[in-house]
Amino acid sequence: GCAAQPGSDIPTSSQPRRGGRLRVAFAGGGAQETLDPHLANLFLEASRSKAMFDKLADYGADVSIVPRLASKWEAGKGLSTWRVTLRAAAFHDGRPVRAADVLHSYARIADEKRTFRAKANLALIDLRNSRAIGDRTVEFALKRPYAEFPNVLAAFGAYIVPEGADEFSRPVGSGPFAFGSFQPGRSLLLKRFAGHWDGAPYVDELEYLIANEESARVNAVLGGQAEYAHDLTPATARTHENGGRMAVVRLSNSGMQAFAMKVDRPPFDDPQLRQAMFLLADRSQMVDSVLSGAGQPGNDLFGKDYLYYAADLPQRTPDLERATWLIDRAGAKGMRIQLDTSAAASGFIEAASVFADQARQAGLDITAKTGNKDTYWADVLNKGTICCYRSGAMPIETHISQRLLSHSTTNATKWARPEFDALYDKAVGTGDETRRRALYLDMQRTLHAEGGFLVWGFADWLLGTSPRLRGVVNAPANTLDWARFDKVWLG
Amino acid sequence: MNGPDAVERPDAAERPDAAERPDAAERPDAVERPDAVERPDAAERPGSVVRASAGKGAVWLRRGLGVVLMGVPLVIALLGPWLAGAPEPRGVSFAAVAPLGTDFVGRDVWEQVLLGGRSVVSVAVLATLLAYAAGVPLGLAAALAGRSRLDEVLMRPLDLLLAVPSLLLLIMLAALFSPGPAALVLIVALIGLPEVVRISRAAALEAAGGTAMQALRLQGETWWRRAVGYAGRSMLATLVADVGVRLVGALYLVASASFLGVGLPPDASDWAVMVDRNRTGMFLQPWAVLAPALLIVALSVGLNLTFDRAVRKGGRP
Amino acid sequence: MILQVDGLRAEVDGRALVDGVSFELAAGDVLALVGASGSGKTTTGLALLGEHAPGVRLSGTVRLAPGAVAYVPQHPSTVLNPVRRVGGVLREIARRRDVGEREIARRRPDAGERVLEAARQARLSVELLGRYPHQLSGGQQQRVVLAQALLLDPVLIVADEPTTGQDGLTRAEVIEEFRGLRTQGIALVLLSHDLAMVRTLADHVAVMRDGRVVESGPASDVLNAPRHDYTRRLLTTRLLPRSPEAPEPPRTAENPDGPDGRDGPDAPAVVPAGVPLIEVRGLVAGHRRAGVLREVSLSAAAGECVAVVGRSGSGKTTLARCVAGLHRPGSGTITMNGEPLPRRLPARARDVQYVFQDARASFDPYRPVSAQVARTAVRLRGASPAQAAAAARAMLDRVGLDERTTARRPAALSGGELQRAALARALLAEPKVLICDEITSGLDALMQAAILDLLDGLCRDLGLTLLLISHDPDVVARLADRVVTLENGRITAQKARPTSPSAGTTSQSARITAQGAQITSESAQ
Amino acid sequence: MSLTRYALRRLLLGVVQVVAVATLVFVLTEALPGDAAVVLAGDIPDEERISRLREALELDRPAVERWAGWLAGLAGGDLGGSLVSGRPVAGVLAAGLPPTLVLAGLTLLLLVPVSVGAGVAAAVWQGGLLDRVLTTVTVGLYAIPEFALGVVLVALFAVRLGWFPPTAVGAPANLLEQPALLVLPLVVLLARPVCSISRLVRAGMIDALGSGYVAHARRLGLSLWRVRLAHALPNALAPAAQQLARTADWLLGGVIVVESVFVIPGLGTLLNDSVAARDVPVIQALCVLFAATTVAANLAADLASYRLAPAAAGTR
Ligand SMILES: Nc1ncnc2c1ncn2[C@@H]1O[C@H](COP(=O)(O)OP(=O)(O)OP(=O)(O)O)[C@@H](O)[C@H]1O
Ligand SMILES: Nc1ncnc2c1ncn2[C@@H]1O[C@H](COP(=O)(O)OP(=O)(O)OP(=O)(O)O)[C@@H](O)[C@H]1O
Ligand SMILES: [Mg+2]
Ligand SMILES: [Mg+2]
Repeated sequence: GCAAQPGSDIPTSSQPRRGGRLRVAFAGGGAQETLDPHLANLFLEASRSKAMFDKLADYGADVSIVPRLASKWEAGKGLSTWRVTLRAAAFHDGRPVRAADVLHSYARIADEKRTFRAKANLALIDLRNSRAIGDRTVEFALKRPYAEFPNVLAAFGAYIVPEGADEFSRPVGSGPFAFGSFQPGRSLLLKRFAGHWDGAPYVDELEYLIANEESARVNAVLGGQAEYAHDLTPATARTHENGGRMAVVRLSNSGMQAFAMKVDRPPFDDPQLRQAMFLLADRSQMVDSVLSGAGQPGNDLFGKDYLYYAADLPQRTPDLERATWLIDRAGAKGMRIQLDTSAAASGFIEAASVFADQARQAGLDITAKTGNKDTYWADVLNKGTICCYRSGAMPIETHISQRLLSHSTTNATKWARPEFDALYDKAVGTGDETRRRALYLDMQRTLHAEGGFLVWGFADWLLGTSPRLRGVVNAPANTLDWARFDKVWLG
Repeated sequence: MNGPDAVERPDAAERPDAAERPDAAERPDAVERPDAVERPDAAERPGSVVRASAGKGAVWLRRGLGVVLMGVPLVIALLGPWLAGAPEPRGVSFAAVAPLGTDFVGRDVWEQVLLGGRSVVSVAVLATLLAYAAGVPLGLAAALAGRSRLDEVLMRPLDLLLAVPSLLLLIMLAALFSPGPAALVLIVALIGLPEVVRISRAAALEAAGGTAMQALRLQGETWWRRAVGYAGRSMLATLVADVGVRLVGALYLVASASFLGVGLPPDASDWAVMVDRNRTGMFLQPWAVLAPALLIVALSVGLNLTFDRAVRKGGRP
Repeated sequence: MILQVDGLRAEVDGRALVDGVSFELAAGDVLALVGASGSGKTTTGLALLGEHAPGVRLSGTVRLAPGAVAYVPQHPSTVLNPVRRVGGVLREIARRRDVGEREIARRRPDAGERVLEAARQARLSVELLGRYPHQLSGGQQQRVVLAQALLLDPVLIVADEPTTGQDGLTRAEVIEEFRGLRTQGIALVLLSHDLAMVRTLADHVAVMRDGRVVESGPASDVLNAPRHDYTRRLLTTRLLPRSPEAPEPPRTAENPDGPDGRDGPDAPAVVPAGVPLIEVRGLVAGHRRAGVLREVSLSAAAGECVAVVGRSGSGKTTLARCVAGLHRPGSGTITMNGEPLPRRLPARARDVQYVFQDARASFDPYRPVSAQVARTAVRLRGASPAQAAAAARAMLDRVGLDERTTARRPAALSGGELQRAALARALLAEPKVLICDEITSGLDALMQAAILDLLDGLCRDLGLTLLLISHDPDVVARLADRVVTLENGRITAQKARPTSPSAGTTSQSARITAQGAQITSESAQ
Repeated sequence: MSLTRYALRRLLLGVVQVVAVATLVFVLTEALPGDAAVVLAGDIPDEERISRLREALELDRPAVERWAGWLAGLAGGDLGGSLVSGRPVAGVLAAGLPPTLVLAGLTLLLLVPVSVGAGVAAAVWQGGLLDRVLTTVTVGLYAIPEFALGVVLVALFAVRLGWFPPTAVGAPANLLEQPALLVLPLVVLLARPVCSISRLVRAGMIDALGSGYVAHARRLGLSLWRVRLAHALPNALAPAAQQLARTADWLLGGVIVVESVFVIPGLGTLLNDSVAARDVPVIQALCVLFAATTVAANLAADLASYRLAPAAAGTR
């Protein structure tokens, strides 16, 4: 369900109109960027890939899986083979999308020698034993039983490219827009693809403009140079919200904001101290100060409002007294703790600053250390004790498998428990939906009680759109309807 | 200006020290006037007496302007931390509450303003002083060396420093140095050093090539006295003009350095850091940017006006 | 009437520098202001243009006829723009747009030609026009300033010591040019110590002393029948040639052996009167590629005074600067007592001191003169600051400068006063060799005599070796034991003992030293 | 030694300097924490992934070997390929150069008359109202960070009044085709250098105006402004010329703030991006370019200094 909720004073009832060139402004990767959809990493690249290519499935607004190129999928016996049926669709050059294209695309992503982002998601597929059954059906063999296979089809960057494609200076895909022209670091011009299976876009042309500076994106919309500005700060949103020259769209629940404590080393190997941290955090103040109010408080769990989210667990509220008592018991009173932060994501520096203040009131001496923003993620993965952390939208299952299992490769909290791993294996090994839900709830209960993530909030993702632009819907970043331009129109 | 007829110049009244300036550039036109030039006795003209008393108030105001502009920020910087009181709980960021609203992390801007002057003044001033303390002698040495090998030995390595993009240098230093005010002062001074050397070298060249310099050498005068006492004195006006401006450059370098993780923490109470960090809310809650920016502007304008005055008072031979 | 001055007064802090000066000047008239060094001539001259030094207050009336007033300042180097080639400035003056009626009346042909004409009048050779001021010799700079004045087509020229840097021949030619100007109806105010020039040029003479005109009137009256005592003393003072029976140079520790006839292959023809204390051999020096000195050899014994004469631009100053260590020669040796002089300046400066031709430029404009003078004693003689100050006071006193004058910055001293201060500064180093580059050009006859007596005394009593550079044959005759003539960078003649050609006469031609009279191309190249 | 020979020697030294800078930068980037592989890995810094990336980018070869290879390539005019996009570095540079050249060129063109004019005016009427106003305005502008100035100007003149386009997004590759685009960036670029240079000109001018040669030039009947501009000014310019060279250097290095506020993808943005991506070949090539301009600017400034102080040029 994608509730259409465009910016404040735009009437939602207006009829879609054909035509025009839609210009959208994103922060970009500079002159070095490429159009290879499998290399997509930045929001800009994700949105461009989505415009030119399709995945087999994608995330809905609650991060459940919605079919795209795949019209349906069904598990074989034992959940270790999956049969996926493709719908009738065509690439921009007229060739139909076939099972061979799917296999080629997945093989390319999973290539041992390469490092595409979705590679980890696809690792479960035994491609050698997977095969095409006719042009429109693919049978995937998995390395072990896996109930959440549709998550793989929707993985970030798992786009379908034509068989043999390995060079993307003039990309050909099956998405709603076809390649027009490209100036690296400046702009990408796309043209409406009339033959798109999901209905052709309303606009004739789509131009991606690159403006790294937020103020420039906003000014481009205000000055009529663009119709859509991606990623605004809350302060900017508040500035222009009521000005009438730009509509602000809030994509709620787009980003988890957290502190990641490493549970395998002092001081946070002590559950009491983690508990104290959970209790001393004043989440609503964080949301107010750091997100300028553009978000909701978190409850130390990933994926608020997503499928399988444990919404029933009690919301934590600050309890300084108990936090202080716990800190005392943990023998950490007055302890100096270094909180790693950097400009790697917006809000990190502010979050560290505000949190350090709150911790001080409970008797902890937290100092923020600003690290290099470019290598931040690698730096904090194994080093330090507590760091700022954020995550975009993904299924809760993916979050767990990538970050919270003993063998997870990006386990920033060093959460490694055999009994937790077992729960996970059970969950993805059962085809029974209710049982799976119960298992996820169990896992989340453990994490809520003593996990390493202090999830203090969920940030809204903020967009600025020109009043002319209609049809922009509220969907968390990285989901299907976010930054999707085939269903919007210029009024 | 003080030809006998100069007392009639209207602007002379506004310049208390004008009577001592041999502003000869404007002088001789009087002689060329086609009609006979009458040069009346200046001492007997009542105008000169009236002028002195009438100009007094204006003169005081003008003298005061620079000092006031400079004084307010300095006083806030010095006394602010005592006036600030205990930190108040944070509010919503960029809220327009009294007196100056809140900043990007919901702190009270007025309190931040009170707290934020000390580091600005001390770090920027120290760094600038350090850059000058090292740069001016180097520049003088290079100038006095003429186009000799010493000049190359001094200047070419500094060219290297100039040629490395400062962004790279900053990131690099950020990675190497542990954050701290001392490191910050060093870094900012280091980045400013080559320019100081080049400018002081250029300013000293003329004095260095002059006869007086040779006379001083013939007197066995020490390098220090020749360079600093004579060449340094003759380029004082240039240096003062430069330092007045360079200080501000140092200030904002501190701010960008803090953003990259060098020196001050990125949420430090520091005017320059405040300007830099609160810019996202510039139109929402302008005071968070305006207040510290105005203080910095006042400080540098006041500094420049006062320096101008001091140099003018110091006079020329 | 071109100029009418009435009750001119200049004062500093209530002290009068010039007081009650009044005179009138008609077209084509020449008024000479003569008087003691520091008597207020320059101050008066500047006041005619409505100018004054900083801190000075002017009062009184100056009335001027329409037309340009040209000014030839006493110190040319301070008025030449260091970054402009001299020819460029001359052309600029010739082209200037605010042309008076006089110019329109006779439309001048062409700026370039006018520049050439002015340069010719000022005896400035054309090659020099492409140079920067610092690339010119003292005399050449002076002629540039003169050419500038002549280009102006003025009604009045105020010329402050216009010929001090010129050799006899050029001086005579310049005086001749001034005479020519008179016939064009240009009035001239001449501020000068050069009584011979005054005699040939002036219609009226005013004698100044301590800021007041003590006597004035037609030139013939004042010069031939002076009424005031001071004028009389000024006119009667004669520089007496050094007595023929020169004393044996004193045997100092440095040359105990006396003469030993060490004539090298290129030894001068005239044997110096004693063992050479300082010896220059085969000196070659120049600026960039242009050679100035070619194989100059020269020597001087202790206590001896060797005069170096020659035309302006012949390389005298360059030679002196080489000896002093301020200019690196291309080749050649300079030895003292057979030892090469130390290359490093402070060590060398203890033995060899140089008094700059341009006294004003050689002082730091920011510090009081007395303080600068005293530093020599501190640095080179190791005196304590207090001792140095006392020594400086004593030395300044000997050259006739009182404490009040020298407590001021250089800009507030007159040209002659600075020249004396510069001499005092060099003498404080108690050097073995003193090089004097035109040090008496700005002094009145009385003061000149006193200074030369002082130097003579130092030579005789302390064995000071003097290298004297001067265009004034009287000065040379007064002091020199030997005269060396420099021409185009070569030594062309040496004479054992000059006779004063000017003794008793004032004729111009006689004042040209015989040795320097060849009319050759200016440029040293 | 003549100035020509001096310049030649400096140019030769310059080549050495450029290579030295490139080496230094190589060492610096090597010493920077993290390499292109780590940066490319982004927020999924899986160790295996990083080592694969490293292999793919040939970062596993020893640094010295890569350095030698790069230098050999440079000697042959080959700048290599970008680590991130694989495109030839020369092409990447060529795309970033024109906007930077346009901005820098126009800024310098305007900067000289404006700053010299302001400096001269302030000196001529020293201590007067104009002087104070000029001091206050220029120093005040200087004390406002470029970013704030840029954003305020855009908000006022582009968004509110609509006189100029707010950014250059979607502009033609050749910025000169749309001059209105350049107005605000130029104003922002000029604000600071005008201050620093005009202050230096003013200080030098005040000294020069008080000198004997200026007084004498007036006596010689040259017009007031001619004396100020042709006689006093050249003597006042030496320090300003140095500062001008620094400014030129700064401008040619690309000005990140202005480029990002107005979305002009020039060399500054390119450097910023490639440092962020640890794209060593691009960084190296940029630094060679910057070092060359720095050496050239310094040489020009030094020659100007000697021309403006001929007496000093003559010594030794
Ligand atoms: N600014 C000043 N302040 C105080 N005294 C001054 C100042 N300028 C000049 N004097 C003094 O005024 C006197 C006259 O100076 P002036 O230059 O007119 O002398 P002069 O006759 O030209 O001497 P000379 O022949 O040595 O050049 C000197 O004693 C000098 O020291
Ligand atoms: N820096 C320089 N560069 C080039 N030529 C120079 C330089 N300085 C002096 N000259 C030239 O060298 C020659 C000798 O100059 P020098 O100053 O030694 O002459 P001088 O004999 O002292 O003359 P004067 O009697 O006029 O002072 C002159 O022709 C002069 O023009
Ligand atoms: Mg005089
Ligand atoms: Mg000479």
